Amino acid sequence: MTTEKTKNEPLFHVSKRDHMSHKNVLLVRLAGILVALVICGIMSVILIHENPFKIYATLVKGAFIDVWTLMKDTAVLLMFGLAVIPAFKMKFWNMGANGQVLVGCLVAIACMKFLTGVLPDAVIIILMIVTSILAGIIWAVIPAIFKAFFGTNETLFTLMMNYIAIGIVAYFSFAWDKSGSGNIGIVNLLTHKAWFPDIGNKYVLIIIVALLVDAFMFVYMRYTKHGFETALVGDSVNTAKYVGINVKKVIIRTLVLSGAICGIMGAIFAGSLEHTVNTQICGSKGFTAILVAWLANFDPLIMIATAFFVVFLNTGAANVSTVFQLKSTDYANIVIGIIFFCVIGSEFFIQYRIKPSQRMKDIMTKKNGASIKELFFTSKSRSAVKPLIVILAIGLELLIIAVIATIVIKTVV
Amino acid sequence: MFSTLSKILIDGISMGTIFLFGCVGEILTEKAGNLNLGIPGIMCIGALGGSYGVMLYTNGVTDMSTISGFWLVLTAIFFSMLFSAAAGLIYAFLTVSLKANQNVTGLALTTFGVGFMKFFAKRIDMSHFVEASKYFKNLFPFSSKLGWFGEIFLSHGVLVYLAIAVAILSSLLLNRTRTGLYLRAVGENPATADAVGINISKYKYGFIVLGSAIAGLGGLYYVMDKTAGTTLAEAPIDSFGWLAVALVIATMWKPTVAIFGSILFGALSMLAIDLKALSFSDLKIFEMFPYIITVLVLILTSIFGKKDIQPPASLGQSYFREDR
Amino acid sequence: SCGNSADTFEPVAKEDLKIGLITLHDKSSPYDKNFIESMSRALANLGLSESQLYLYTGVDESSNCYDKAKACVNQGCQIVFADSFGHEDFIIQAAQEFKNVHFAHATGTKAHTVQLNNYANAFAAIYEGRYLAGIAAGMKLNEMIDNGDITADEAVMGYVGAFTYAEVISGYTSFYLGAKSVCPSVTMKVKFTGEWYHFDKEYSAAKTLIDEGCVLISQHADSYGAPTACEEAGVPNVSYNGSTAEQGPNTYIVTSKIDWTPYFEYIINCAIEGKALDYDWTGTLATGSVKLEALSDVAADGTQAKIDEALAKFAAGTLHVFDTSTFTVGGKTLTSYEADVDYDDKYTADTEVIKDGYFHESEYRSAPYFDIRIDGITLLDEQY
Amino acid sequence: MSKEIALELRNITKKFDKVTANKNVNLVVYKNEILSLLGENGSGKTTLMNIISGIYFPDEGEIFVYGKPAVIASPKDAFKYKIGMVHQHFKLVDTFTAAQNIILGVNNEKYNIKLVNSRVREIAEKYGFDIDPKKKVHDMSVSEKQTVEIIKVLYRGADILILDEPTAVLTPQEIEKLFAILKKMRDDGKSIIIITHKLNEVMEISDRVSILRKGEYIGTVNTSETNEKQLTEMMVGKKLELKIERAVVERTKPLLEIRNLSINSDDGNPAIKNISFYIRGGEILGVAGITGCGQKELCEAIAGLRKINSGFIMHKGESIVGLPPKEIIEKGISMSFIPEDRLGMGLAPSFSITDNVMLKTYGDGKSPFVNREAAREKAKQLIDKLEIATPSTEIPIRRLSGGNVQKVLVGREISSNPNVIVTAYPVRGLDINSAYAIYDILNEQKKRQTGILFVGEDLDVMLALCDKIMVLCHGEVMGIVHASKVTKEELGLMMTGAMNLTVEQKDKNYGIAKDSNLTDNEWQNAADEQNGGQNDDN
Ligand SMILES: Nc1ncnc2c1ncn2[C@@H]1O[C@H](COP(=O)(O)OP(=O)(O)OP(=O)(O)O)[C@@H](O)[C@H]1O
Ligand SMILES: Nc1ncnc2c1ncn2[C@@H]1O[C@H](COP(=O)(O)OP(=O)(O)OP(=O)(O)O)[C@@H](O)[C@H]1O
Ligand SMILES: [Mg+2]
Ligand SMILES: [Mg+2]
Repeated sequence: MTTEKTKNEPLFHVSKRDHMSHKNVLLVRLAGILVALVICGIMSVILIHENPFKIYATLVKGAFIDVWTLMKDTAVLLMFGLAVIPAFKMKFWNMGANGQVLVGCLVAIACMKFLTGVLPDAVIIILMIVTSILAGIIWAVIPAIFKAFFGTNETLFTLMMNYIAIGIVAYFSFAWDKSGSGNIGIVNLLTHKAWFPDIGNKYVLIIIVALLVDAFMFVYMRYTKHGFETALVGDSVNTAKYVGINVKKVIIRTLVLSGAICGIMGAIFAGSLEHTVNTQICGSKGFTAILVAWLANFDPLIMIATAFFVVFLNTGAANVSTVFQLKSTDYANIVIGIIFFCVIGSEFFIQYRIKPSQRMKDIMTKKNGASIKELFFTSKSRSAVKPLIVILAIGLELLIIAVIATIVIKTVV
Repeated sequence: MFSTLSKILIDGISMGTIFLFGCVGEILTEKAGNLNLGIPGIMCIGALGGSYGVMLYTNGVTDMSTISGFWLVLTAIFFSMLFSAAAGLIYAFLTVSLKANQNVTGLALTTFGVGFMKFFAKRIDMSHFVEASKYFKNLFPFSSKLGWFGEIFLSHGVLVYLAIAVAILSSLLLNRTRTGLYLRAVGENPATADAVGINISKYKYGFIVLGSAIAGLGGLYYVMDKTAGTTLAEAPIDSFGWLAVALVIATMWKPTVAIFGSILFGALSMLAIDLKALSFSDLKIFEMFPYIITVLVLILTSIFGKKDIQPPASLGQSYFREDR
Repeated sequence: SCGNSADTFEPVAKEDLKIGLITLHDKSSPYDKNFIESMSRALANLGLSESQLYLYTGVDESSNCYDKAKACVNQGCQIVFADSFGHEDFIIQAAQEFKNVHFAHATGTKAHTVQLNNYANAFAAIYEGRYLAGIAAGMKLNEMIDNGDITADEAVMGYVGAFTYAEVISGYTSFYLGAKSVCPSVTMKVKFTGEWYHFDKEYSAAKTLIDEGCVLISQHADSYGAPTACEEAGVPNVSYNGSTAEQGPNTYIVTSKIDWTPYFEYIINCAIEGKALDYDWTGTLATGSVKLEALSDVAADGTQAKIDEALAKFAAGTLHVFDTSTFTVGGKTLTSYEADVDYDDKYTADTEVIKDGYFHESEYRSAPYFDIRIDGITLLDEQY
Repeated sequence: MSKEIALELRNITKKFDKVTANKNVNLVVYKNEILSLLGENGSGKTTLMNIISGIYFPDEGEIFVYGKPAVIASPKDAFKYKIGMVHQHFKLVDTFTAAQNIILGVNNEKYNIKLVNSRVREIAEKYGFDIDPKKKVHDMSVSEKQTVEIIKVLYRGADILILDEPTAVLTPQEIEKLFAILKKMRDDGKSIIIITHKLNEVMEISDRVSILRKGEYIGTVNTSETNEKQLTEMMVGKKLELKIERAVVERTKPLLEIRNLSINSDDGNPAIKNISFYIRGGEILGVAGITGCGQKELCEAIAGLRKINSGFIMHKGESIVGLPPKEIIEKGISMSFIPEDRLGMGLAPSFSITDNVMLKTYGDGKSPFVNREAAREKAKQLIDKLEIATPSTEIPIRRLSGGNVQKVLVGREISSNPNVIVTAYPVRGLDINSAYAIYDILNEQKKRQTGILFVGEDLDVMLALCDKIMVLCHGEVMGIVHASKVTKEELGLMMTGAMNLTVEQKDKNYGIAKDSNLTDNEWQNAADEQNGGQNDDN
């Protein structure tokens, strides 16, 4: 009877963890990255026909070709991430950082383009910053208002706002360009008028600003009343209302903050990094920032590390494609995708505990009439191991179908 | 005037089909409670898969007129679905088995999928694609004899009609069958579905993978039909993918409504070029319309919406039985 | 011959030379493919290895371009070349910073204005190639008229243009003048897409033109949209930048294109010698930079002869594409025109370019500046 | 033994991370019997039942169904053994109809909703349920939902039925009906396990009672051979004073006066219709009524969470209508509403106990920063005083058991020294020990001359604890009576609307305090102002 019971027992028990020490969390994440690196290594070897260590060495070397660029890119991504963090803490899925930065940059460039010579540079610079922040705020607050008052789905609203912002920038690219090429070009290319002053070099400003905003956000989220309210709204809207928090106000206020950070980023793009605006300057940073923020568990301090990690990979992988003549930058996206999959997957082992059951232990030690075969040939549900087996089986099946189909088609045709 | 109108409609249907595949795929996925923001990436992978299928089938063929169009199209569909299903499987594994955050997983999958398509597109031999595309286009050659009706409704390729059929079948599946009922229960309230013995993982896996496979066909359609086999690596399929995601909302999770919604979106994205006498800057305003419409639908449904047109209640949340 | 020699540049040994190439997309875009392949040929011709090339693809028109230029410099490149119009300003920024590295840019307009010793523009007189392609188009129209397919008045060509700036206007006007040189009754309609690469818009624009009665189509845009539409409608097509015979087996006539190999060889040689580049370099038929590919079977009989005739006149210097006697503007012959050649924020016209009875295209700078609307060409999008 | 064993558990152990929810639990259920499962909050009742129904898998132990060993790894397995469970929190799909919910997971017959509709009617007829199979769940009342749950189990032909706190949300009349049905089912050959905290119900319905304490199995007794006192002792492990004392306190002028108040519910129907009452300091005014007759809306309106249609809410003579919740809290009006899921209003599930304790006070002072130190101290005090079982002040509150979560909430509310306490279901689902702790706290507050509005469910408790009881029926006041002068039966009659004192005693000027804070003139002015304000809007 005992055997009957244990025989049908699932092989693993999955349960939620209360807590995992920081050291272990780090270890699990590193393990995830390691798995990803192995997968990427195998893939790279197949594609590039090179020693994987050489590939990784190229990657690391490539990332450090220019340390300032690396730091600048990290700072920029960090700014995007900092803009989404407070909203995400509030469970407001702000996918619209790109759009918010873009409109900010647009108005700052407008100031630069049309006021140069009309006003003193210092005044223009101040105007650029102020208007950019305002524009970023407006762009963030529109979805926030509808979310606050009507519960409009913000994920899609902010997503759409990106494309509307892109449309507006495209509109002005043509409206302001007299040559007909749809390209505003660098404003004040030769005179450098109304450009933000360089502190050392043109990357120092954004790095300092990003660090300041990061520190501010850390304190804001953790120690201020506003941060407390933001987190509370994220955790339970009902409770927030009940303790007298004006939830609408908090939603709007938090998005004002997000929008303001985006606005600052936009002003820096306009005044310090790009000196122009077009539909490409944000790339997919708004989305990458979401991944980065999530990886950091929405902690501004940890996000410095995760942002650096992603930028490092991106730059390094781009170098791999240059050095090994892959003639395509998309290699970087594949590598980053795989690494994200593995790290996202490893999160499971942080959140949940997987214990082998008694039966599993029996199988491993060959006790109680257990045998290895049971791993595969028992009809009963295997709540934990089953998905893995299913995945493997489906993967294998797909592979076999693909191979057979390939052979069949090749012979038939 | 009429010719402009019919051109707008034809453009609407032919552009809309790519959105329709993506949209129906996403609806099925969302009905299982999973918001898959990886759909843009999956559509890219579907495009690559279909191209791979076409390449395999036409590999070494010298005279393209001798091949069987039926099997060519079927092979392409098969591989397109195979690849995108595999991509969907990655998403399903992470979000269902490993209970990962759906937004994050989806975005990562989109990054991956776009890179995957563009990278491997260069390894696809596209030399027979243009000829192969003829088998995808113009399912009813007699359509040109039927005047405006034929031109608007019958001049399209096989995948266009497949998309509409898939949308209708999905609607029937969701509303008329036991499977559909269970699926909706899983998406609405997984704890309830679980407690009555519905295998949550099975449904989630099944419909994420099926939805992905359907969405992938959108990519295939764009490459082999819409652009006649001339575009792969440069195809902006991911941006169509985002429109497909928007369309899900705009059509309020109803596959049959999506048929019309997709035509509207398609028409809007081409309206600027179909209408004459617009400046470039005006043109850009027109291109914002689909997004503005989605925003408006979002706003209006949220203000006036009934319970039945809200997103599935558990959308975006992962399910763990021992959670509470 | 390289430009004014300057001591800022050290001569380099051939083996030590490193070249950075920055492209907007990668090989899957015909435009960038042309550059990448030309560079490979140049390297091979000069006996350099591929490993001396630092290729950055997919570099968008933002400070990313500056960053990549900087990365090239950091890795020891002596030459950095960028291929997209929108890269120019960022390359200029890099040139301002790294004085002893050569920066070169295709299609740009600002080098002779900013006058940096290490920054240069280059283009080719592709209007000559377009003119030749226009002859092939005109001959095809003549054939249709002779066959009775159309009347002389119905000899309307369509043109899908990307943008409304000089490069495109110069291109379609030269194409039109080429056709007109053999088929006097020809007229042309132009539709713009506002994109460099957009299959659906180009396809749709071509279809619109066909619906508007155009019996032959050409384009200045990068996707296969227009050729595909032509093939489906059975309308002859003249291509640009690369053969589209594959996309239009029954309709493709010919294509003109730029071969960048000569320019790349030029800049590599200059770098080896340690000499500065010319501010502007314009490739021509003579330098082998402008090419017309072989005619397809679709081309009308006698086309090749007409083209050879024109080629000979070009070689002799007796034929000028923008000969003011061949076109009118508002019914009048042009005698004077101020073009915007020098760069400034307001794009003010600054240089008289009509002399000796023709418009001197690509002489005062490499990038085209012909932006005149001539009679016989209708823009469908009247806004421009 | 003559009776057949339907279900037997042996040595069941289940751990959640560090918490051992069940430890070596044994349980036997016979055919044709109703077994009550009794235990304090967090003693592991729900966990044990979830193990039987396949939601959880035990770490150790065996299950036997009709004598045969059974492995129940999923709810599906449970159905195979004909075990069905009605969960503490209903498991229904809101957007589905009753029939659609019932057929969920039933695979052994053709999918045909019409057939299901008629079969559901059949079952309903057999046991005396009242149900419309085509009604959507989101339009149903709580008892209707519960009916659906029970039919769902019966539809599958379950022989062993588990009901987890089914009476917590029902009215006395509904409970009576439910019990009648359960008895019928028992006589029909089924085995039933029922969880309830109400001892009178245990005594009434069950044949035997099994008791759990802190996850361990204590024992089983025959209902006929035991009494409430013994059960309580088994449950809590020590003797308990069962009597609730009603403190006699000097009462003050009315603190809260409510006149002609009308409120709408979420769906726009009137929830409260023109009611008037007042609360004095030093008195507990009970509110009795069937669930859903406006209690929630009333509480929310007082707390400023819900708009009112018309009427007055005067606190110490000043109107609080339209004030934001924050200002109402600052006036010393505390509201604690314990919803069915206990976590819904008033607590942030993933916040620590500390952060939850300072939810209402974090904003005090001018500093832009929160003061966690003070809150942590307060949290520690609460944990000591209310015997909250928790490893530390910093763990997320959702990790606590239901009862402990509730103690944090009530404790926090009371520690804010309010002058009016509005509390709804403060002992919902609490074990007796904890419930008494809460009654004591309320009485203490009353002695401090706080005015208390107590929305309750257990009439016995209300009769013992409250000074007066206001009975609501469909949003109308049926009467306001002194608890010492009324009987349970009378209250029941009023709750169902069968008796209406306001009509019988028309002359008594219902709900108007003799010593109002405002003069008649002032009331009149306030009314004019309200009307004037409305006119301005137009
Ligand atoms: N899913 C879970 N994860 C973690 N701990 C849990 C879970 N479910 C229950 N527990 C813990 O197990 C213990 C028993 O909880 P259970 O819900 O079974 O008690 P109960 O007797 O039903 O209490 P109540 O009368 O309050 O409903 C509690 O300490 C609780 O915190
Ligand atoms: N708190 C109350 N809110 C509303 N109406 C009440 C309240 N208390 C008593 N009443 C009503 O007033 C009537 C007065 O009855 P009674 O004199 O017995 O009360 P009371 O004890 O004098 O009240 P009070 O608390 O005003 O002194 C009651 O029958 C009841 O209808
Ligand atoms: Mg000028
Ligand atoms: Mg319980």
